[in-house]
Amino acid sequence: MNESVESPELVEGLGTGFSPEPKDGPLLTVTDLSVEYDTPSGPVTAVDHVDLDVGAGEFVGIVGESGCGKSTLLFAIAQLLTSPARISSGEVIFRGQNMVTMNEAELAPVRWRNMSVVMQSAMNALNPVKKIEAQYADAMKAHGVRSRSEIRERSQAVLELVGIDRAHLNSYPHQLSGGMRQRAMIAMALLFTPELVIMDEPTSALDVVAQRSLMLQIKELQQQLGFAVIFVTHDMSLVSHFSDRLMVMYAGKEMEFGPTRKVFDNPAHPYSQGLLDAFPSIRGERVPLQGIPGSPPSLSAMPVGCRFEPRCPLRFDACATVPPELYDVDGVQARCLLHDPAYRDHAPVEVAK
Amino acid sequence: MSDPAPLLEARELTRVFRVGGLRSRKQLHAVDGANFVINPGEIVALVGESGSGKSTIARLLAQVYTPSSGEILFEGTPLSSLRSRRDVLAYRAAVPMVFQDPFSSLNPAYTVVHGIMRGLKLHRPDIGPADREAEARRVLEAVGLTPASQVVGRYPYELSGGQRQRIGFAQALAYHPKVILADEPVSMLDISIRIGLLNVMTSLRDDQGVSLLYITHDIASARYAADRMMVMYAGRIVESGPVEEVLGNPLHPYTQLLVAAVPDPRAELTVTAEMAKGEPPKVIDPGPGCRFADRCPLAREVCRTTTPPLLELKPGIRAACHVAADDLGRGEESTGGAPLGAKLAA
Amino acid sequence: SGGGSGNSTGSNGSSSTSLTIANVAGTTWTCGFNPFNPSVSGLSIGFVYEPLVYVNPLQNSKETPMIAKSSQWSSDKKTLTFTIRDGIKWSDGKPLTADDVAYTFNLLKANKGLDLNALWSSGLTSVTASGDTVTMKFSAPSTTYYYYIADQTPIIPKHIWDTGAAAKDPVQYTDAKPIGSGPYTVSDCKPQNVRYQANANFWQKGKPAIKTINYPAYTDNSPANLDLAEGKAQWGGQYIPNIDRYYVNRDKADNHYWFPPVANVQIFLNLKQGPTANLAVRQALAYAINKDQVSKTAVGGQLPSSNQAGIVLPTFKDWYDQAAADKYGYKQDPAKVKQYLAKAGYSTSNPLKLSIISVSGYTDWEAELQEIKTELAPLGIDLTVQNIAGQTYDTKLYKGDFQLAYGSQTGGPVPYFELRQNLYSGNTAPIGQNASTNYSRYSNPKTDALFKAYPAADDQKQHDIVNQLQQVMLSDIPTIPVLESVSWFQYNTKDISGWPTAQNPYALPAPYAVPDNEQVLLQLKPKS
Amino acid sequence: MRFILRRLGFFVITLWVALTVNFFVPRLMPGNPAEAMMARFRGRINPDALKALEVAFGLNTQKPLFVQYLDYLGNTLTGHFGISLTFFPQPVSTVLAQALPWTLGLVGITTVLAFVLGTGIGLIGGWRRNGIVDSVLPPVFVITSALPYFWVGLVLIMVLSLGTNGALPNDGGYDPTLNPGFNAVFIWDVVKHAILPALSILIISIGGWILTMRNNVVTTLAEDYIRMARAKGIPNHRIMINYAGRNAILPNLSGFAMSLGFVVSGSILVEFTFNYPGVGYMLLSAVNNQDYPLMQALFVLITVAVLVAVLISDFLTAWLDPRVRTAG
Amino acid sequence: MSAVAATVAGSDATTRVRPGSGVLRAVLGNKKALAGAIMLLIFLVAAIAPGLFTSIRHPDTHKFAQLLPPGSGHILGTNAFGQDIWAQLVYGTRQSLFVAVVAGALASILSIIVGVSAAYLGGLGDDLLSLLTDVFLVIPAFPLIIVIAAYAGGGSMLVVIGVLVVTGWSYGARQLRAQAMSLRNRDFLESARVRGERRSYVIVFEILPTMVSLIAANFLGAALYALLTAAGLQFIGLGNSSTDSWGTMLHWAQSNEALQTGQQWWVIAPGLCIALLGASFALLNYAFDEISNPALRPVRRRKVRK
Ligand SMILES: Nc1ncnc2c1ncn2[C@@H]1O[C@H](COP(=O)(O)OP(=O)(O)OP(=O)(O)O)[C@@H](O)[C@H]1O
Ligand SMILES: Nc1ncnc2c1ncn2[C@@H]1O[C@H](COP(=O)(O)OP(=O)(O)OP(=O)(O)O)[C@@H](O)[C@H]1O
Ligand SMILES: [Mg+2]
Ligand SMILES: [Mg+2]
Repeated sequence: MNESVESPELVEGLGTGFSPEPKDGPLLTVTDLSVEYDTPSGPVTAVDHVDLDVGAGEFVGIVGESGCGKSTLLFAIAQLLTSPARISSGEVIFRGQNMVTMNEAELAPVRWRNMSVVMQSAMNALNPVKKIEAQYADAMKAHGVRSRSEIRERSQAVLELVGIDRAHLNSYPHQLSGGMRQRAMIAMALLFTPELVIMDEPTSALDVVAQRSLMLQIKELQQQLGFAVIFVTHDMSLVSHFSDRLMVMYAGKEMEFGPTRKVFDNPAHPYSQGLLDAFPSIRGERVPLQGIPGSPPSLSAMPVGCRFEPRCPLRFDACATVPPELYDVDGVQARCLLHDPAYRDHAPVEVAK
Repeated sequence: MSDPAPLLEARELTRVFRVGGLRSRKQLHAVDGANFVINPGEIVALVGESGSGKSTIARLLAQVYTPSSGEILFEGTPLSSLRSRRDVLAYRAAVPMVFQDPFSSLNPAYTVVHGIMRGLKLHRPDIGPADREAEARRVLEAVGLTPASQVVGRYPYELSGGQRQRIGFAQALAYHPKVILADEPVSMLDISIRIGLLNVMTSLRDDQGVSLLYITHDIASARYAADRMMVMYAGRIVESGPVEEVLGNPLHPYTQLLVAAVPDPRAELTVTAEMAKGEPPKVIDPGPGCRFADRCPLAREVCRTTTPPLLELKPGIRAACHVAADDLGRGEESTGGAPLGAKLAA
Repeated sequence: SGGGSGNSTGSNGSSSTSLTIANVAGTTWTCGFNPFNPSVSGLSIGFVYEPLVYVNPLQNSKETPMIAKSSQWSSDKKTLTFTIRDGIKWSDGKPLTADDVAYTFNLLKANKGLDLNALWSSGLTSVTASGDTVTMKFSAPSTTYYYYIADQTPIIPKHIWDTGAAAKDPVQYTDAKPIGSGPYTVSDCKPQNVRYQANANFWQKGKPAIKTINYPAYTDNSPANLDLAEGKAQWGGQYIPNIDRYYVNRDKADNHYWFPPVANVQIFLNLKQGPTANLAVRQALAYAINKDQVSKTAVGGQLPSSNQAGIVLPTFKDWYDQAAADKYGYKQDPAKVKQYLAKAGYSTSNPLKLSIISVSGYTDWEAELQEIKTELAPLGIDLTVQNIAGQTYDTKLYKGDFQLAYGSQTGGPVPYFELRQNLYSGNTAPIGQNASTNYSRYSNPKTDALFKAYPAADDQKQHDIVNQLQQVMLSDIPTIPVLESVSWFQYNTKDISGWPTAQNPYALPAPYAVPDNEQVLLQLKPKS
Repeated sequence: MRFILRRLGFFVITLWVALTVNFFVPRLMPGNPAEAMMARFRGRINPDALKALEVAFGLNTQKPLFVQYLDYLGNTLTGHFGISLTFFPQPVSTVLAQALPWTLGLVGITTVLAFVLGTGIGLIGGWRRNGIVDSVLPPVFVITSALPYFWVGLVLIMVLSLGTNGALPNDGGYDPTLNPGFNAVFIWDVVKHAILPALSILIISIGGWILTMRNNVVTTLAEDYIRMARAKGIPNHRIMINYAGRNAILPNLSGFAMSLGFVVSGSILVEFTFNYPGVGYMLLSAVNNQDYPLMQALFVLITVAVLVAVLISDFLTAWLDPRVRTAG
Repeated sequence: MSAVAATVAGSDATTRVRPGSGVLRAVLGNKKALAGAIMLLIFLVAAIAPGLFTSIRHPDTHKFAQLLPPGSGHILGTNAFGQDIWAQLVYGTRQSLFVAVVAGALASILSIIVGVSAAYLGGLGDDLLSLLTDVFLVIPAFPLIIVIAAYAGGGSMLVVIGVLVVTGWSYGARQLRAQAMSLRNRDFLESARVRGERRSYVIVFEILPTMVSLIAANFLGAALYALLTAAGLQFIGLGNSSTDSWGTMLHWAQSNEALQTGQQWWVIAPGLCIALLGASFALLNYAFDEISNPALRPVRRRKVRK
């Protein structure tokens, strides 16, 4: 509450003012978070007991196939779920407060000032009938910034930060190109230099070149301003170079979570391995690749054991019945029975390493 | 070209759209003077940024659009001379198209096999009505929709984007085609199943000699599946040649940019400079000159005044770039794009 | 609801000197009072303008001298002389003279658009004033025109009408501030209401007793009905469905009605073409309709049934030839219908199919025709009712483009007028051309001769002629009178007395009956 | 600018079509204006007098149809609709001027009221989806908006006028014995007379607004920018009005003009039921009196009124929705 | 024109339910629609077999004592003409329903023809047809109908249906065009053409089936419009007053001061029937709205953890 009266950081200070102080514990801790959707045929669990932590200034990537619950997880963290979705268990501790139990009034000051969101499609996330500036102003006014000149200055500063001419403050969203809209969204997320920016596939609507350039820009801003990022995508290669840690989701569950390089170099879960194998490269030798046969299970008919079991090349009997837990494998968390000491002997050599 | 009779050939293929209001004279040059061939049994990848005209080329070949000028020849016959319904149907059977957007390319009012069954009825008179369903199952399984019996009776909204996309592909397979025009056939597929469909494409080529025009954003998958590659920028083909050559040694600055932008988890991040800012290309009433000139770090005066022709700069490799043409002279030394890439990175 | 303030002080009877008239006009007022404009003449004649002589159709044309204190026909019935009353003043104080009277008639001559009764085209040749007399000359015996001249022509002041806008175009003259000799002047006019004030200069001393009149513009029956029922308006002139339940029962002591019949609502039968050209068909029809039943179900008995002779009863009972009517004995008779239909070649296998036109929006007519249709059906006559727009209806009626047509005539102070409208060949025209009133297109030289003889005939002779005309109606059936149209009249006796009644039928009682309304207005008195 | 020209062009074309229809309908039907005149005075006027009248009022012209058409267009555009037969010899334009204020007052205010109220209720209903407002109102208003206008009027008369012994008047625009003017008595009388007709229009037309607004809001709420607004920490009530309401109202705004045609239709019946001295009522009395000049002029007037409303709401939409401006 | 297009926002959402059984299931699964369907069914039965509801065969001509109160052997009493009000009501169903359905169907067909061909033709043809549609949409229909009916002499049902169709098609055409336009950009039509289908096949078998729910919604809307407008016309006396229909009953009731003379049922009953039939159309329409715009479907309520 008292945050709302504190005056926002000066624009000039954007680059330097913030230094990620590792307070007591990480910036964000998600424990045991589950989200259910009420459907006509009963509730389905889209996010199933997920644990996640993000340190200050950290870049965490979340990858997974379409429909595995990435967006749902993000919205659950930011308390933006709407009916028919609801959080059925778990907590989200952000800056020491459990967001799940906070009401709208308590959430309001935290939102945007401390935690902002960039959505998948900027076309839909920007209000089509308001000028960019008005949309920025809305956010600032909601947090007590009243002065017109300050609003204007700040808007211009963030817009220029992402490399868009300040003249575009007066544009409507439809007058901007896709890339510009996406940048304008990112700029809006930086209005208060929050500690955490949540990004839901912010680049997937762009083509490769624009995607690359935007990724670089995000990374640059993050390093410059020091905010933490949760970055969701279904394109593993996109985050490969940018994220510090990577979480792989499958069918509502986290399958693997660990430092990005480790996951790439040494995937601990057969699903991560499969994903990596499915990426052709533009360099090196052309080798025939094999995808993962089959398709993800439907939310309403989840396998009882490991959710990846029906498609897993390394499955064994117990996989169908025993739900695996998260096992620590060399600093990486992996949800695979192969890493359970009880089933270690089933492990083929290549995977166990 | 070595082959005397290419399967499909485009000559100065151009398509402009009138945009704006009723009396507007603005013209959008979606495809401008494209020349290319597709030979039997090869996969040609067509890459380029969004809006560069890739789909328009496919649609021109599929006769969804009529060319504004230029000509398309099928096995040496101009398409404009196809008159009778029989000839037209024969062409339709030989050159099916897979549409880009699987959400809109299946009729929501029918089960997903509707298109396949209609296609069989129109193009495969050899298959009687009784056997059509069996044939439909066969092609569905061929694209990895197993078991087909689970898919046959479903409506499009009951399937995921990836499944629908494969239905579209199965439809094309059903006709015994000679060339499949595949417009981003894997864009909606999840990474884990994408490669499977690419493998279907390559085996079609290898086992049945079917050619493909493979349109994609995904350069890596183009390299994985295709034999040759064409790069488009703002309605023009700016580079074409064997896939490995084009990717390993891009001649056109845009191709270089494209290649550099492709993320690769297995490789180190090489290019860190801020790339390719600036405006999207002008395709509405473009003037003369290279359309990439505004974004090109190497642009010269000539680039802004003269449209570079698509020249064969190396054997089998053509590029439309004044700078590259100058660098290579008219000689055939393969100095490659290294100096260009270095300049770009700076 | 919007009503008058007639008895706002009703409890304290002595001061209730205002009257509210409820008479649906269908439109709001235009605040024009030109007495020669048929749309608005009802607002000025009788109130502001007066006739020479009042002729009462309900009392055998009994005359009440008004502006003229007497009148005289020459023996050849070609010259008519009026003696104008002395001491009449226009409401602006100027005296009314014989000159004004002559001016009025000569104005009609100069402006055909004003001569609504076609006086100048039917034999009037000159009108001159000298002293206090006005002399009118006709080319032929013209006693039948007396009604139109004496009763139906309002007298206007020369000094107003021969100057200004009136002189320029009397047809389109609005006459917003009418100056007349009648008992009232217009004190205030709004589209929603006309207010009249007693004329201080009126020639009958002490009259009128009612000093203020409100005449609201009712555009629809229902509000007018309601105001009448609630006593907000005291003088009504319209059809109130279920009048006993709706009107009388609300105030049994003071709400009354009386509907003296004036003319016939009849079925015109096309004599020139179609099945009705055949007399047997017409006879079958005449025996097929149960007129009493029509009266009862369609209009709750408020309109009495007619007789085939066409004599409106009891109004003209002196003229009715009971013996002749009995001889024919027209009343519903299925056996006779069958017989005449057979004679005309119709049977159950070849039923008679007829269609009748009527005006859409005339709900009483619609209801009557529904009943007639219902009655004819079991008798093997299939009647199709076509309710069509008035304009189309008229075109068809005038041009003879119908099989049957439901309609009415205007009538007059004696049966002669309606019979002439129906039967005189001068009033008809060949099919395809406009007939003025004889829509059935009856034409018979013998009948025509009767009409020609009538004006010059004496009283006895005139009765003779009307008897013979009744014979024509009975035997040739050119039209079938179904119901008698009446002068609609509802009145409230709570605060006002002096209303005309069946016992004292001193004038047609409807507020829209001009100039009869003047007679009523002069008789009304506040109850004290 | 282009947008404005486009809309104006549409306005002109529609008006022209309406005028043309209006011109040809009577001419395709049997009879002619002179006969209409005759019909008006049937039985009260002799044929010679009639001929004279026809001449006096120029009803007997024998000009070629096309010339008549041009004359007609010219006259209409200059407001010369001829002479009313009902209110003979007043010009139609005078008659119209009398009726117009009543309709503008009654229908205008009621329609705006219905729009504002309905949109407000719809906004709340859609916002609190499945709340009390939302679960009760839609089904109720689905039914009320299918009711016949005149019948609602009749029932209201029965319950609120006859049932209360005339506490609320059920006919006319004001008590004719009052003197019109800007005084409290008269104005109160006018308001009293307007309550029941206004209520009828309100009851029927509000449902449409509630339902469409609610549906628009529900659709809008699914948009990402609403979620975004919440993420920005904008207070709920501001999101409801500034985001959900404002965006959802856009389709309704143009619907507003569209629906005017329907409301006008309904108001004709309401005016008829309540004998309200407005344009619609006048139209019906013109029909009953076969006053064709008046009838046609009224039709033109109503068309123009609706068109102007459409135009206004178009511009309003364009003003509020930048996408419309550029899409043209 | 774009402003107009905005009114049908949401209609371009993909038709998610397939024709035939899908529509039926959707109707059955929606309480409001089900209620509407049941009401409609009852009216249909009354229209087809009025004899099931009353023993009186010719309610117009079969006369009883006048002004009988309800009960007394007459469910709703008799009117001023001595007709049994209930019997008239039952027999009136047929014509009211007939006019609504026929005019609604014809108007829908016209909408489909104009709307779909405008979308399919594109270019100048589209511009002209759209303009025509907009013009008809904006011209106030009811006054026009009154003018036409007055000139045409009212009466004939043919004229009434004619004007209802002429004035009632435009709204639907606009919606169908918008829907067809959104289909035009959908690849399945091009897919069909690339497959080698003929134009006629594409229109009839590819476009129309996808618009079933919108067409149905349109039909219901047009039928509702026809029902109310026809009743209005009859009420003011511009219909054929000698036929049995609810509007005509109201006309007679009104011209006989039914409300003031103790014959309330003469007014209430036919009005209520019009309202109920109208409501049944509107309720059914509700279901179709929800089908074509999935966002509107009701969601189950559940306690949300706070
Ligand atoms: N309103 C809803 N009702 C029922 N299920 C829903 C609803 N919204 C989403 N889901 C389901 O929840 C699961 C997770 O959805 P979510 O949008 O989080 O996936 P995602 O990983 O973000 O996918 P994408 O990569 O396509 O954005 C999906 O299987 C989806 O079908
Ligand atoms: N029917 C059309 N009318 C007008 N413009 C069109 C039409 N079809 C395509 N265009 C325009 O032509 C250009 C090329 O479009 P095209 O669809 O061929 O691009 P693309 O390379 O396939 O892009 P993407 O990768 O996004 O699919 C674009 O600017 C597009 O807006
Ligand atoms: Mg998502
Ligand atoms: Mg494309």
